[in-house]
Amino acid sequence: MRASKPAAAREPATQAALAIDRLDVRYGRARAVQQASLLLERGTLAIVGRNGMGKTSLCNAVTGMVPSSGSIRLFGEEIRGLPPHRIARRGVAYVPQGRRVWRSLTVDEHLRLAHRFRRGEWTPDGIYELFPRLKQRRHNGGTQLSGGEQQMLAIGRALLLDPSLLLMDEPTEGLAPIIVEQLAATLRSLAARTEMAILLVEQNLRFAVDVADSVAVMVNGCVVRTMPAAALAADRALQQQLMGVHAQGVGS
Amino acid sequence: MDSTRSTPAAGWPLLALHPGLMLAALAIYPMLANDFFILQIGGQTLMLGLIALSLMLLAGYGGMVTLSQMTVAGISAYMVALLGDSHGGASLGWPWWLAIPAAIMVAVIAAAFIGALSAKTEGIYTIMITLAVGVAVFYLVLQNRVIFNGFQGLSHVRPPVVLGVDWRTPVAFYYLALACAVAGYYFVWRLRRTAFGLALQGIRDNPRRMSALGYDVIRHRIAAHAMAGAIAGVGGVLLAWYNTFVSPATVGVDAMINVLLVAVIGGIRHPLGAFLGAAVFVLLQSFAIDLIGSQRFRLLIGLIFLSTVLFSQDGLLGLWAQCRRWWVSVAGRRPFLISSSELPDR
Amino acid sequence: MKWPRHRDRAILAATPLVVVAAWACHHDTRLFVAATLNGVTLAALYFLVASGFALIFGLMRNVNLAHGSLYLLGAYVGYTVGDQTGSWYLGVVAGALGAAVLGVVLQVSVFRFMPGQELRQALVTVAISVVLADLMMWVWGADIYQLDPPEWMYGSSVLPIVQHYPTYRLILLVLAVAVGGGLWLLLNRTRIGMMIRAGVDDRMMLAATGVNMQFVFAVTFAIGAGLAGFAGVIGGSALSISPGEDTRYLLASLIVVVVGGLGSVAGTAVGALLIGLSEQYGLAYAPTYGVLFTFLIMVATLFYRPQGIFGGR
Amino acid sequence: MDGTSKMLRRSLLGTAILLGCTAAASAQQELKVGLVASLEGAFAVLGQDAVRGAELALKERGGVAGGKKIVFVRGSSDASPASAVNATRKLVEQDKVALMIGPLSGSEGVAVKDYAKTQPAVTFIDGSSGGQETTLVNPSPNFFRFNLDGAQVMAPLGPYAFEQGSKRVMVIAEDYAFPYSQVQGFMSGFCKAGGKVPRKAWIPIGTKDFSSVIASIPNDVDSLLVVLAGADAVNFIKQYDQAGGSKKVIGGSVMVDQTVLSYRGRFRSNLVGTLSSGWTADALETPAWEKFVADYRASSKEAFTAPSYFAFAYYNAVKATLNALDQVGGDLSDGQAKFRKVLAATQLQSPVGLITLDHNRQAVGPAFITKIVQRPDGKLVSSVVKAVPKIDQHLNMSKAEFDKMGIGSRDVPACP
Repeated sequence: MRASKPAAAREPATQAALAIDRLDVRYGRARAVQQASLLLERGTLAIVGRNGMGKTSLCNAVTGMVPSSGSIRLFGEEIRGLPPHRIARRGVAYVPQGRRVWRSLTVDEHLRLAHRFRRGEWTPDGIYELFPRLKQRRHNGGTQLSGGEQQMLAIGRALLLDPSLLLMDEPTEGLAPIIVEQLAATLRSLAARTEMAILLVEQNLRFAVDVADSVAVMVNGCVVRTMPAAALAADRALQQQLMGVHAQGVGS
Repeated sequence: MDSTRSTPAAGWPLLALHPGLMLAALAIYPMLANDFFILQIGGQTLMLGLIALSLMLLAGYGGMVTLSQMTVAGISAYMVALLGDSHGGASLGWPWWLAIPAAIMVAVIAAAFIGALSAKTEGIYTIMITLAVGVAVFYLVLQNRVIFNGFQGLSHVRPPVVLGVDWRTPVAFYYLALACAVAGYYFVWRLRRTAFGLALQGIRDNPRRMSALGYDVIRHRIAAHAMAGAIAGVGGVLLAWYNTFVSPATVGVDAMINVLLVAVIGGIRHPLGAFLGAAVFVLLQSFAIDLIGSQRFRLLIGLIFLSTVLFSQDGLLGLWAQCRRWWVSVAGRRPFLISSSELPDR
Repeated sequence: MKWPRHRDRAILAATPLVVVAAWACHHDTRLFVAATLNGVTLAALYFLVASGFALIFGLMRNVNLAHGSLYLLGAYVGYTVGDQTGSWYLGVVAGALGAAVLGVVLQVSVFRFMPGQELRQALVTVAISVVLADLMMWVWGADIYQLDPPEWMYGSSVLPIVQHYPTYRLILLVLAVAVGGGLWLLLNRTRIGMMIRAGVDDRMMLAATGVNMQFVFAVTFAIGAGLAGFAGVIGGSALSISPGEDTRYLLASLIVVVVGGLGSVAGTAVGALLIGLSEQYGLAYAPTYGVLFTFLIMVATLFYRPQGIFGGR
Repeated sequence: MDGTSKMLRRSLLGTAILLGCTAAASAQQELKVGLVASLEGAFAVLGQDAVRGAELALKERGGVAGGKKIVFVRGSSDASPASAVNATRKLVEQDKVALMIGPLSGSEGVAVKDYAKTQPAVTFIDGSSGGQETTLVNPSPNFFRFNLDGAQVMAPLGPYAFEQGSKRVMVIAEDYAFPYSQVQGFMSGFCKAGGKVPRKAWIPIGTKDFSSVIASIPNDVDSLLVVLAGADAVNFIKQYDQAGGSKKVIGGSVMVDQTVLSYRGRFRSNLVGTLSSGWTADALETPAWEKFVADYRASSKEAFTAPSYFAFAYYNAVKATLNALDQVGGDLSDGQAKFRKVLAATQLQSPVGLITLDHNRQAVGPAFITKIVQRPDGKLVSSVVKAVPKIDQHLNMSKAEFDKMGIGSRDVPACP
């Protein structure tokens, strides 16, 4: 399966928002990501795959949290090897799996802390406008929030970096269906409203297809194919073959 | 680390010694050395190495870096003085064949108790709790006069005359210590491949997984403490005989840290490291005053310890292994006279 | 809900203590009040030293076993500067600065290269403490130094019941409260404090939000080490400065933060109070074995509540 | 040549080189004398002064005694008995010294004396350790001590303090053998004179904060007997001063030593008038003492205002040793028998007066009741109140009477 790499990734376009080429991530002797290549020109790209396929490791490599080898280019500039804060200051914002809000900071403090390094169109007030719920809870600690509120906070924190690339790792995990719907709407409107490219790691295929323009499939640390989201949505056999999922299949 | 850049020496691999040859060298050593080198350097190295070996077992196999191994040894030393003959405290005057095993038993129980106290903790917490236990024991023997004779401690602790041999004469003491050291070494070395040893190393690497696999992590740790306690206990008996007394300074903070210095300088992945570290420590302690004229022994040993921790992955043995790898890669040949068993396990 | 069981246990433990305290108070009120005051003021000194230790541990998971050396270095530098300039205040500033600079140097030149290797860091700090102890002995010898605080702090104040009480010890208490308050303000009301708290919770996310963690680490180390140096000068003026004090205050800090809960400022205060009081009650009522109390408290705490009284998981 | 035999040869060669290095290469006219003092740890400052004293005694003779050039080989302890024995053992067995001088502190002395029994060929001369039992219990025939023990020096003080109006005294002392002896020396005469000691506070070693001990001082005592040394003494006096304490302080011998007195700080003024008793006094106005002090101060830039007890004791030990060497013409043959006989019969004219040895080779000599005074130049020194020319190890009691009291401890003697 490893052979079918997207041809475009081999010669990355300089203006692509994110171009990953032959990326390796190792933990000791174990290889979490193997020779993964990926291209995100603009818009929203979803990476789908089962647990343990290296999706989170890929995110960690892009944000600089784990060492990697290969190449990661952001609008043509190499960012692999930079420390995480430098990558963040270049406009890569991260909404991690499990939200990872700071438990001893209030909502307001989260936003003030993030709104420091890249001042663009987003301000804390703008975030409160986007998520009115957060404004009500602005003096609450990070862990006093519900899952959905934490997700809003994590997104708000990321947006305040005025990102040119937003990385989201499993944003729907543990959220109620109604909240997932709202989240999808929010992401779609964000993508439409801003120049920002979004890389979305998701196990929930329906959500991924719903939000993303195209979908990349990751198996055993390797990106095996990329296709338009609509193509995956239409092909249930492929869904089952690639993902081995039944319950979460689109249209189930 | 400059040594890795020196020109390759033809005799380099010879630095690796065959176990049999090493044992032979240790056995004929008293014929070549004077009393001072036999007792204070040789005997003390083996004795201190034995106590450091108990730390190596815990830290190297079990991942538990404790500071209380000197405390366990000290408890055994106090016990052999109290149960057997000594001056100053409430000694019971038991015969040696009863006093010695009983002293070691008490040390094992104490070690198991410390193990039970610290088994739930990990890493740095283990260091802290064992430090606290050790200092508590120090203050106990310091403050109690009726039994432990306070600051003065117990004196006239002498090994028995058995088989017509006075075991405190330098040569006899050396061979006694050597026998204990070899036994301890062999035990620890063999332990690595036993079911228990493997489980212990598994717990070191991933306690959660071992627990999920059905291993009782706490019990394994306590058992390791008990085994290490037996080794340290034997070392403690030798320590009491070597000094012919035991006092609170024997179990003080400096002494506790010294064991850690010895084990880490030598390398905690292989039982050889404990004795190597002890040899370096004892030689430096004895000759620092001649070497650097002044009294900067602590500075010297501290710097050696610091560079060991900073630059070597595993003490002198680790450095040796690094150099050997370098030599192999540069000279492109396998060193001879080395059995894989004696290299640091990594 | 485990609370009722805890409460029962707490009451069970507290009852004999209250009875003993009541007896002690009745037996010799002056002694009891004086010992309590002594315990509280000693706790103030312990809090000053241990708060820096707790701060550094909380953010960096670095058990800085050279913390006592920073205390002693601050004391020596403070003494030397105070002696040369004749100003105690300058000595305090110099001691705090000296320790802070050393702390930053250690962080930037050593600890930066071993992130996440807690045990190795602990070993390195043991080595550093051994080396520093001997270096300081080299420079300052084994003499006993003592700083004299300004005239108005010396002497005794008149308090009810205990009559005369050393003014300086009361100042110690004020200083500890001020430092505690200052730390609270720093952590809760400043941007760097916000970063430190965020870093304690999740430092990778802080970095991913664009914060240079090495900078935050260096600042934290500077504050923590500076507090140790500050405490060194303050403690060196209350008691004396001599070799061996490094180990004493390292042990005190360790016990205080382990009992109180690693990395929590409030826990550090409680731990310091517990240890200071037990030490002084021990000295007043059970001099022979009183010195064991603190260690028994620590062992018991670690056994029943390894995360400390205030420690969360 | 195969690897094994090559290696064997190398290791044998290495061993030979090692042994070659360790073999003593002594010149004909040199005599090596071991000198152990505490040069590490908390006692280092005292150990350094001890070495000054020893070197002064050697310098006075131009470094020669008994026709031989005397060379000191130094050893250092950290004041723990184990390190003292290790240092001594190295000097005896490795450096092959013929005579040993040292160690510095009480528990070291006991341990070194026990070691001395295993080395009958070497003569041991105590440095400054003042433990009572060193020469009283199981003495070693090759161990000599030219300084009084801790109880001896304090013996004259008890009755004197009682005469001066101290009727009820509280003891504040560190919790180990040396302070026990000091307290015993004081109390033996004090209790006999009718004094009372209602309370003894034995302070754990290492205590720095004495405030709760100070708070526990009963109102009905009129004086404190304080036996603390070095940093602890400084801390205690300062804290007592700050707590507004006003009772008379009687000091142990090490309490009013120059190591404490030369310390600068405000509390100094409180020390003025403190009674004590010791081996010597700074302001002893005899020509011999004044010459000794002058020589001492000229010997080193780091020297104290007046020699500490440790410098004085080491000086005496070395001086007695060199005297004896001169008398036997450097003859150490026959297991040093002749030398030891002369040494045991020594009539040492020390800077403070005549010191002789008893049958246990323990010093019998003078002690001085002293009082701290401030000199015009602001320095604090101990001045002589009363000299007692001769005190033996039974505190000038009969052996039976002394044995009835026993060796000093927490509870011995007692007169509440």
